[in-house]
Amino acid sequence: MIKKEAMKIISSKQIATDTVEMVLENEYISNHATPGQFLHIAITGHTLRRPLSIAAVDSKARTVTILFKIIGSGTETLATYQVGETIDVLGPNGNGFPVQTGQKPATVLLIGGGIGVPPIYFLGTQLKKFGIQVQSIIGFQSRDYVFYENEFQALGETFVVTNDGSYGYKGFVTDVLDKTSRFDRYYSCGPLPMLRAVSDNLRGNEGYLSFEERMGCGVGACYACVIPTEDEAGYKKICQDGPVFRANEVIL
Amino acid sequence: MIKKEAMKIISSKQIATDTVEMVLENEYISNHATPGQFLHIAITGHTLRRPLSIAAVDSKARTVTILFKIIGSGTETLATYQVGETIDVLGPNGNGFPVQTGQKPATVLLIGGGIGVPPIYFLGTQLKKFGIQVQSIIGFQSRDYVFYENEFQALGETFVVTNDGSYGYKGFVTDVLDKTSRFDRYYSCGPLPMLRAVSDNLRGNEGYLSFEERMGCGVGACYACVIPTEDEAGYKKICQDGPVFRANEVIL
Amino acid sequence: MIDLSVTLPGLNLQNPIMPASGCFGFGREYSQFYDLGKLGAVIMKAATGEARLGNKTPRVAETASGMLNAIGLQNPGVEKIVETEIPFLSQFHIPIIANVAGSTIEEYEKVVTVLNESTDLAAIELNISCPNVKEGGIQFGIDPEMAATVTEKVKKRTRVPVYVKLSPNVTNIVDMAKAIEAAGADGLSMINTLTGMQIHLPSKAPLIANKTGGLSGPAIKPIAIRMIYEVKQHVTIPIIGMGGIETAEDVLEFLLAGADAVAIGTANFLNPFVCPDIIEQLPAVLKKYGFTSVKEATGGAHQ
Amino acid sequence: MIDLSVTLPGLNLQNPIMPASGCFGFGREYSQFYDLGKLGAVIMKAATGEARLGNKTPRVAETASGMLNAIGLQNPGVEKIVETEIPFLSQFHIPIIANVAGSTIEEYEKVVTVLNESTDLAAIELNISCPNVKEGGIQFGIDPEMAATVTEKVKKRTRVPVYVKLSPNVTNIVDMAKAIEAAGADGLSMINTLTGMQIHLPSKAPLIANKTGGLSGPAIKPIAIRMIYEVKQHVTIPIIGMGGIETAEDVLEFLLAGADAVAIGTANFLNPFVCPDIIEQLPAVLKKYGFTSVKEATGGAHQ
Ligand SMILES: Cc1cc2nc3c(=O)[nH]c(=O)nc-3n(C[C@H](O)[C@H](O)[C@H](O)COP(=O)(O)OP(=O)(O)OC[C@H]3O[C@@H](n4cnc5c(N)ncnc54)[C@H](O)[C@@H]3O)c2cc1C
Ligand SMILES: Cc1cc2nc3c(=O)[nH]c(=O)nc-3n(C[C@H](O)[C@H](O)[C@H](O)COP(=O)(O)OP(=O)(O)OC[C@H]3O[C@@H](n4cnc5c(N)ncnc54)[C@H](O)[C@@H]3O)c2cc1C
Ligand SMILES: Cc1cc2nc3c(=O)[nH]c(=O)nc-3n(C[C@H](O)[C@H](O)[C@H](O)COP(=O)(O)O)c2cc1C
Ligand SMILES: Cc1cc2nc3c(=O)[nH]c(=O)nc-3n(C[C@H](O)[C@H](O)[C@H](O)COP(=O)(O)O)c2cc1C
Ligand code: FES
Ligand code: FES
Repeated sequence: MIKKEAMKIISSKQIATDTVEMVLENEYISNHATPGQFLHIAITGHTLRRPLSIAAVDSKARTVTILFKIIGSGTETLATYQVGETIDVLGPNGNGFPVQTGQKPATVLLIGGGIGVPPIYFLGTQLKKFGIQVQSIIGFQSRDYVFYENEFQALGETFVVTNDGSYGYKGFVTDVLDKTSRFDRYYSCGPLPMLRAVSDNLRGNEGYLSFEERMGCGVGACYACVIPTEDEAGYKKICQDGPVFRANEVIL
Repeated sequence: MIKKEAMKIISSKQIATDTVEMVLENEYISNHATPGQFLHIAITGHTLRRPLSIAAVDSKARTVTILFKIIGSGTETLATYQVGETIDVLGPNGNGFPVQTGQKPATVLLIGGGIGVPPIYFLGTQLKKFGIQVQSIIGFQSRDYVFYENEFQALGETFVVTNDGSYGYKGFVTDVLDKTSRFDRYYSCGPLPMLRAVSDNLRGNEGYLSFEERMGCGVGACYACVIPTEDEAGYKKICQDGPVFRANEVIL
Repeated sequence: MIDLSVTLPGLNLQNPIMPASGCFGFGREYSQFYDLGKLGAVIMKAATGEARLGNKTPRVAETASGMLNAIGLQNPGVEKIVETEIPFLSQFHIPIIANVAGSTIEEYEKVVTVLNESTDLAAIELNISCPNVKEGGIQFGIDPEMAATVTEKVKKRTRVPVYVKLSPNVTNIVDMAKAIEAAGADGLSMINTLTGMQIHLPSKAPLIANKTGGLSGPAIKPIAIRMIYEVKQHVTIPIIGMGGIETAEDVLEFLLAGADAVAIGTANFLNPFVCPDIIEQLPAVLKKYGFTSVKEATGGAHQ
Repeated sequence: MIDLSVTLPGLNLQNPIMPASGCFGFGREYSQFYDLGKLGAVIMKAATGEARLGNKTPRVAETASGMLNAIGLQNPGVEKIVETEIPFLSQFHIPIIANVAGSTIEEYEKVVTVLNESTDLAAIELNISCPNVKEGGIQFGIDPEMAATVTEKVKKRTRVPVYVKLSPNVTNIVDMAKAIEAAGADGLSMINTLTGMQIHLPSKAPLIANKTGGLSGPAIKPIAIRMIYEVKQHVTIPIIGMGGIETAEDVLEFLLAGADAVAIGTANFLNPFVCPDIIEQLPAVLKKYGFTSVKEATGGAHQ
């Protein structure tokens, strides 16, 4: 259930160019969040909240980690918040990546692009706990934007890709798909063009994609964040029905 | 000359109910401010600056003191600013109380009401330096709002008045006029009804009044803050021509 | 004791606070946060004759103290609303108001006819800001004659009182209000959103897929207050006021301008508890400014 | 090198940035802060036939991301402006634009006739948002025919190009723009303020002495952008855009929507250096989004 909670900032640090990792303390959310869910964060001076994925939880320390890229005025302001301040958050929102759905996979492929990397990291840590074998592809603009490489290596084999080749493999995440070993299922999060390319390339595989869309309410009431679906319902809401959908459920 | 300056908050403390005293560091303004002038202060989240009088300067320490009452969202936010932060200020604005104009007075009466007290305190300290004898009437709503009593006592005889009689004399500042000794000139700042009563009661005396009006630019460009005058010009601008006017120059 | 109750045609309100149409869906999502039984009433998302998919995304953009939206009337259609949404809301025992939209007069008539099947509906809010497809896309809401016609036709078909929701995108809001009052409306609801646009710099194109969107939120409050103040001087039917309300002080400002009750839209997105929070704070605010009831405050700025 | 220059009828602008009428007086105050010679041009405070005292105070109020003003055209009268203000401004060698207001067509004619005496005037901005006293207070700016008439009459009397300033308080801004273009205007200036109101809770009355005031500032930017975008599709004369500009990014947004140059009003109050600051930042912003000149960006959102 989504609650409106105050989360205390435990740490906030820049971990790559324009990329901030923030650890937030809150018992309820750290106990209830699952991978792929997001927080809907109020930011001073802004009419709308900002959706940010949950990148990790530590239920013992009762903390939740978020990772965000500074791309506009909201994330810019959020980056100025100091340790000790509290932020007003709705969460956990949405439906995350299904892990127990259907036949439990033995091996999975994680594919994250840019700021789509955080939620699949959280997912990877969960999968590993369930004894599922994980391999990952993470893509970034360039060397200065790379983060969490070691964290992913700790989960399993990891391919780092940069668009300009300044670090790891050069190109797009789809360019290294042929380097991966067989997998039962894939999970992906990143910009829409990347998700399109991934689902095209991996057609026929069972896959789950996490989408982004501009949101109003973030809880399913305003119909701002819809995505066309294959069934007769026509549209699903990313904030409530998603942000994760089966690769063949929605129209890309 | 008005400049746009960054002022660093050196201290900020509540000195009476809803009343905050803030000491700000800035060399230019501490060197140029005269009593009756004001700062035009930018406050996060607000389209318009807030005019606040200068209550004291210490040109050695390069500090300027302001005193404000929390009455709305701007002053509320200003009160939350922390020591060490800087605020964006235009100043010093306006024309202050004339001290050297005409024949130098031997004795003056200062009359301040509520949040009109700060500028006449600054004036009092200046007058004292010039060897002018000062007596003061300062009025407040009630006991909890009284501030700077000792500071005024240090300048000369002081009458404290509260509207409800919870401290000092009961009533309005005009109710204790008969207790004052003879004076050559008076200076007053406070709410408009008080200024009206003061100038009515002291008709025939040389007096200077400091006015408040809602401001746009605060520098004389927008014509928001006018006050009707006795001469053919019709209107004067409080922010530029004032805030101080001769008692018989403007129409109350 | 401060009396928050307000009685309007068809609406016995325990307090003057209701969520605005389109910002609260059909109440399901916000019912997770609090008991909707606390509300004065609830205004549902627009209902049209058939299910509509609405516009392409992006459908919303943030602006200074406001937002743009172009949802495009996505809704499951009036029949589904009568079948599943009104029954859901009726459990809260507060007046339910249906927001009715359409592209032709016939569609408006159809929607209200289907709504007659529900015994749990308290009133209709007639959304005349939709483009009229027959008249080449001109909105019913910007022409006094067209607005009067649709009001009359709808009044003839419905059992419940009709509050016509005014568009602020007009030269003369008073003419609109007078024409609608003369056409038999039981009340007015004002204001709907102002048409706006944001250009997305990286793509050098309007950000909202529909190009234009409706501006709402605190940015438009001064316009809402002005229009309500003006209209109040020329009509006698009650006004449900809205546009940028975020606090109990804002509610009082609307009441003083002439609103009998208010609706809260955009502010729900930032604070899902905004309606119950305001209901809780309103008595203290009324008291602070010397009022003992909501009724007493209505129109208080017209002396 | 990014080319900031823009050439419009009567205006050879070194950059597209000018302070908006009424927010910059006659430049004297802001000339303390910086060299006005940096500006693209300057638009003076409204000039009327005789000196005017304007409205009672309070004349301004703050709103969410905006402000209301009802100054009421206080100005020393056109003769004094020609005698003392234009000569003061001419020392900065930038185009000077006079904002012309009036309550009757005759007054407009008088003002522009007197302005002809000045050889230092580059253009006129015709402020048609003033109430027309002869027509019972209806504004010239809300009726296409009246707007066209005043435009024609003024065009006949003046030597310099005329930019007509549109009021946004209309149902159909395109009709206004087309009528004014047809009447011979050399350009448009848009938008003026939206009519709004704020109720002062302690006094239970409108805060602004004039009751209503004009809403300006970032709050109205989405409305300005929408109107410019719409008008740009229907006229060929140039547009000076304004309404809520605070940053160089905002300027680019106006250019993309269809403005050829821009004016900055309310933002001067918060930051007296806003115009030179934006002039300095504009090249980098244009470059960031792939433009090499201002001209190239104009209308860029219309593909
Ligand atoms: C479910 C979900 C999860 C997300 N998780 C992350 C994350 O973990 N880390 C991260 O850095 N970013 C994430 N994003 C994107 C993030 O929400 C935007 O980058 C952020 O809202 C931008 O805000 P801004 O004020 O800085 O930018 P601005 O461009 O100034 O924002 C203006 C408006 O557009 C919205 N907006 C802009 N870009 C996006 C976008 N890509 N998606 C949705 N709304 C957008 C903003 O929320 C705001 O309402 C996520 C988005 C969604 C929908
Ligand atoms: C020359 C001058 C000197 C002043 N000196 C002091 C001082 O030393 N200490 C002090 O506490 N107050 C002083 N004031 C009053 C002070 O400016 C207001 O109390 C303050 O602006 C209120 O801001 P707010 O956001 O809290 O209130 P709000 O009511 O939320 O403000 C809304 C708007 O109204 C304006 N406003 C509200 N009240 C006043 C007022 N009385 N005068 C002018 N503008 C107002 C605000 O500036 C703002 O633009 C002075 C005013 C002037 C004109
Ligand atoms: C996302 C969104 C959707 C809306 N949908 C509708 C609608 O379906 N019908 C309607 O009459 N008004 C609709 N509105 C307008 C609101 O009901 C309200 O009139 C307007 O937003 C002003 O109020 P606010 O500033 O409190 O949001 C919508 C507004 C928003 C923000
Ligand atoms: C205090 C003030 C005074 C104004 N006076 C005039 C005026 O005399 N003539 C005019 O055409 N517009 C006047 N305007 C409107 C501005 O020129 C401008 O069109 C409007 O404020 C929108 O721009 P902004 O949001 O940048 O302020 C005035 C605006 C303000 C805020
Ligand atoms: S953001 Fe409101 S429905 Fe998803
Ligand atoms: S506030 Fe602008 S002239 Fe005084």
